Amino acid sequence: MTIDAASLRSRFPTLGRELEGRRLVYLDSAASSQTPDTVLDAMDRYYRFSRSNVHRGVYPLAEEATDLYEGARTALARFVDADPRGVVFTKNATEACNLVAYSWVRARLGPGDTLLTTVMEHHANHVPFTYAAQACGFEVRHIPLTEDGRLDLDVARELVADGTVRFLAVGHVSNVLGTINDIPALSALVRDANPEAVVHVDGTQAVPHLPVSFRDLDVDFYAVTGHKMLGPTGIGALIARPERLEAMEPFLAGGDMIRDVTLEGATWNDVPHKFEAGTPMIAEAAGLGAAVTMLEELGMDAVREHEVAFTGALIDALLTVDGLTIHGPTDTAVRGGAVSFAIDGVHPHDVGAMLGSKGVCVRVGHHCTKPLMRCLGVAATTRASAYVYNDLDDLEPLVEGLEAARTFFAR
Amino acid sequence: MTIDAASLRSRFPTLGRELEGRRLVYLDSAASSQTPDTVLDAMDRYYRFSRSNVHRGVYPLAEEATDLYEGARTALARFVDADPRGVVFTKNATEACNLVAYSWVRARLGPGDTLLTTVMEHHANHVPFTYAAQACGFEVRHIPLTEDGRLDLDVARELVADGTVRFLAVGHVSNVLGTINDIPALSALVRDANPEAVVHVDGTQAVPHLPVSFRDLDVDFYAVTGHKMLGPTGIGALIARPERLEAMEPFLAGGDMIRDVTLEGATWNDVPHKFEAGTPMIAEAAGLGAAVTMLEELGMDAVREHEVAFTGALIDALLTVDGLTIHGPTDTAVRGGAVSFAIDGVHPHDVGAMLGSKGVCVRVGHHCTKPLMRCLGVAATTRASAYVYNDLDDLEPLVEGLEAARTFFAR
Amino acid sequence: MSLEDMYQDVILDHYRKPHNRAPSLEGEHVHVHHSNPLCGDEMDLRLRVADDAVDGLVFDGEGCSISQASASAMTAAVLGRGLKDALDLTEDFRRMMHGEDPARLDDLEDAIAFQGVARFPVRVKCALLGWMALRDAITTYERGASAHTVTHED
Amino acid sequence: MSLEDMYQDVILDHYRKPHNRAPSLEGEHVHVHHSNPLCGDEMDLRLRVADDAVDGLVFDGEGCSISQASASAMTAAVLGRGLKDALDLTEDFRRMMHGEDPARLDDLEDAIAFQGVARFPVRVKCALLGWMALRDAITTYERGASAHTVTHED
Ligand SMILES: Cc1ncc(COP(=O)(O)O)c(C=O)c1O
Ligand SMILES: Cc1ncc(COP(=O)(O)O)c(C=O)c1O
Repeated sequence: MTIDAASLRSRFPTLGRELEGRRLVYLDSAASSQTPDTVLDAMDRYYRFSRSNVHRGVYPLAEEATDLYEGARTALARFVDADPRGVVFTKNATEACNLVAYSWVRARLGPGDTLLTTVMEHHANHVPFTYAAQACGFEVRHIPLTEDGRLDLDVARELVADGTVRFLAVGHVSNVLGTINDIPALSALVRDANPEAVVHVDGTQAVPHLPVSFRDLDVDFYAVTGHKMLGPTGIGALIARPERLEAMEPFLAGGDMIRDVTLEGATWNDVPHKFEAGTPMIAEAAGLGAAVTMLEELGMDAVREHEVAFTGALIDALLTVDGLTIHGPTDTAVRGGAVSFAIDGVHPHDVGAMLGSKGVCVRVGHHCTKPLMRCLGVAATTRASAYVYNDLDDLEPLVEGLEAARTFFAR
Repeated sequence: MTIDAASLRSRFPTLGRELEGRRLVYLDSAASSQTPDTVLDAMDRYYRFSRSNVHRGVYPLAEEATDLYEGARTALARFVDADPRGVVFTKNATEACNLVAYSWVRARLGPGDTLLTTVMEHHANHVPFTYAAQACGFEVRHIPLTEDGRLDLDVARELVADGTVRFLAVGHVSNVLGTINDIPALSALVRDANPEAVVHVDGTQAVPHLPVSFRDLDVDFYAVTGHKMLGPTGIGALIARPERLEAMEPFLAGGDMIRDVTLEGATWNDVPHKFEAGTPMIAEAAGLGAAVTMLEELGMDAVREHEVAFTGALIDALLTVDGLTIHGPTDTAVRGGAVSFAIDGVHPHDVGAMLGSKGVCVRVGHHCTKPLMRCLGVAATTRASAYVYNDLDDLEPLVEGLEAARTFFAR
Repeated sequence: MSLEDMYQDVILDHYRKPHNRAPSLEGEHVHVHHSNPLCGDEMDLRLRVADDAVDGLVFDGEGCSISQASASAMTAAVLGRGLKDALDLTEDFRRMMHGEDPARLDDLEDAIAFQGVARFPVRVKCALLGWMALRDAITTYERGASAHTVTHED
Repeated sequence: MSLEDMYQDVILDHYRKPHNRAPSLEGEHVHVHHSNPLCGDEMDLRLRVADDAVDGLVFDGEGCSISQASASAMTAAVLGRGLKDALDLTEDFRRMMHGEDPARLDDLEDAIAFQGVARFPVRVKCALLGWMALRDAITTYERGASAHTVTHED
């Protein structure tokens, strides 16, 4: 099955909107995707029909709410091919990375140990670990980039050679360069040097766009976020090997994550509940479940195929603009759909504002990747990023806007 | 203005539902309140019209989303009479308490210090602090109860006498006993013994039901949750004195909470953003803003007045049931709307199941207050808790169900 | 299905007049204590084994009607059975509580009345409490130990 | 209001042909460096004071059209003014960027053209960058220091 973006669009209400008298062209899905009607309906059904708290309620509403919430866990686990006992719901991917940084890394790494990461990480997968390093005294090393914006595995091999690397934190797909990192190669490289090393992957930009099997990736932790995969805001998840979760102390403490509480202390609930303190994101989980259903119906192979085709056309269209340079790989086989670029002599803020005034939504800035910006030698980039509802019709307004920016802001 | 619960009900979709062929009677608002149409509409408008990520977007959708999000912060700050710079959005009250436990308590309390709390705290306001105590070696002391379920201030005075109490964590209103704690008296008591002591209040059960002025309470931290105050799931907040936030290191790290990031470390954004890592709960904030608007329209004095009247009638109705004992104060002037009780010889599970089968939703269990259950000498209680949409019509089905449980399960 | 249907007469009978409810058991026996802090159920189960069979079995504790009645029906159904057979019956009951059809209808005796509880997920743990204590008591016996305590989440 | 309206000709003129843009300034002067890591703007401002007035003022740096044009218009508007007067004008501009009507229409000169930017909240910081650098340079001078660096969030 292939994706028919034009007919899909009718299911995404915001895309029906006009901006400045023009059809809205949304090319900022790497920041947040649009939300389809079925996801909104799933949340609405919860609020309008089963509104109550989950867990341990003995009346029907509470049982329905619990089923919705736990059903979403099962759905997400199936979608990423993981054990539901390893699926911890969080408010976003950032919280998932912090959970790992606090409950695994801070509890286990210290002076003499090394955490390996890369220069292309999103702040969510970077700052929690450098912050932990400052508190715990372990070293952080960064895999640099090759010329074409991929991770330099030769250098990576040198970085792990002394056997001190106990933890790898790496993104699956870069939100700026689009680069798809070779996770199996990276974890093999790290584990060859230290078989006990633990691998944490930021899958935020991968799960919405590629078929992902947590089991096949054979890593320990994997962070995802709902709002970039057709789901609602306010929900994400840490996918983990259940044994890892079992070996960890809790992060957030409170109701629901305990087995028993006395005045002095507490014993913890089973995984994954041990990591879910307080009233969870119930409506959001219901919405995320519906998002997963839609992606399964579309088929992740078809989603990826659509992305490859669109990204190829996008890159070709961008390169028709004078003075435009693309950051990151241009080979669609090794990249996702986020395409960052620069236009000679025009500041990204101006590019973005001009595009916005023509109904084209792209992101400008550092995209929460300041270290990467420094590597690229820029302060900011303009980024276009697509999803299942984008098609070739979106390219003309984009290129037209870029040409307008180039002319308008030329000095 | 007084509250007309019967006509309000039409604005809460789930309340229109039938259960087992009867009108649904919802008496579990202390667990989670119902959500009015205006809150659902506010979230829908965001998803259907302005769906995008907040902060730094230069296109109109992103500006609208940012306004919605920051507008909700202003609205909540106004509602609880606090400085918006002191309003940190979290996923629930539990996260707010953990933020304080990690970024304030763990960073400052150690051996020789004491944290004072009470035996009636919800796990959310207890476990984060005992967990911190185990890690940091400070002592935890508990204010006990008087006979009638209030905090024993005489004992509290003894507990602070040695001047080691540096932190007080106390709930504003008990979710089990209904007791309204005298926060000014408690903080005066603690600060008299140690003027530097910091006061953290769990306001989860207060803000939905009473007029609350953070400024007048004159405390340092105050935790609230959205889903108990007509708002959506997935959002809460820590209200704090901005100076306290400024003096604290961040808790969750990631995007948006930084000023600058290098390979080695990061500098932090201004408050409150320093404490909001990653994509926030955008739709949820919009919903919470609408919830606050509804409460302001009803008027918190009227909400409290309605609660006092209903709770009085509820207690009278309950006491008509043979063998029923109420836990906590029965004087409505010093209590909120959560009323817990026991029926001789009938297990709360059976009471709750019988009520559920008659369309009456109440909560049974330990209500995330195991230490309090031990003080009361019970394993669980049955709890009825009301809100603006309950009125005297709800009492007949409740009493009928309780009578049925008593007869059916009598041995 | 309504609540009254779930609480069939047989369940209520076991709840009101429990079989084999006692705080102690004569002779050498295994004692297990199971508790579920989340709903406050407490269960003491004492098992005496002779010739590899359930020779004596009593329960005691606090809990809702379902947990008490189920424990009562359980003791009645397994008393006198071989240990392996009792474990097998336990497994049959466990599956029934997860929605499968029981294979040993007759052997479950009154315990069959709890089939309807499977539709009330939060009550399934209640109905299972006595049976899980039995399973634990048998494995404790087989390990050669004489006492064991288990704390369940719900 | 459309984008093209925001970028009036006067803004574009200042952007394309900035006034007082230079990497250095003769004589003794105060140098402040302001940067906004969140959008990558960098601004060097050099201020020479004589007789308590702005005697020399140049800026240099990287940034979007709004930040560059606004700095240019700012220098033109305040050169020659007394320090107190310049600070007062800065405050007038700041208020204008927060939606208030400016009190000193004429004195703002071309800077008045940025009034429309107030409707684009994310760009307000850009328009303010040069003015905030000026304010900082003046207070740095008044403190008796000769250089200062400030990092803003956006
Ligand atoms: C008194 C009290 N504090 C804290 C909480 C925790 O709130 P949440 O579950 O929204 O984090 C609750 C409700 O569960 C409560 O009743
Ligand atoms: C690669 C990557 N990792 C992590 C995140 C953080 O996700 P969230 O903001 O939902 O926590 C993002 C998106 O902002 C991202 O693009």
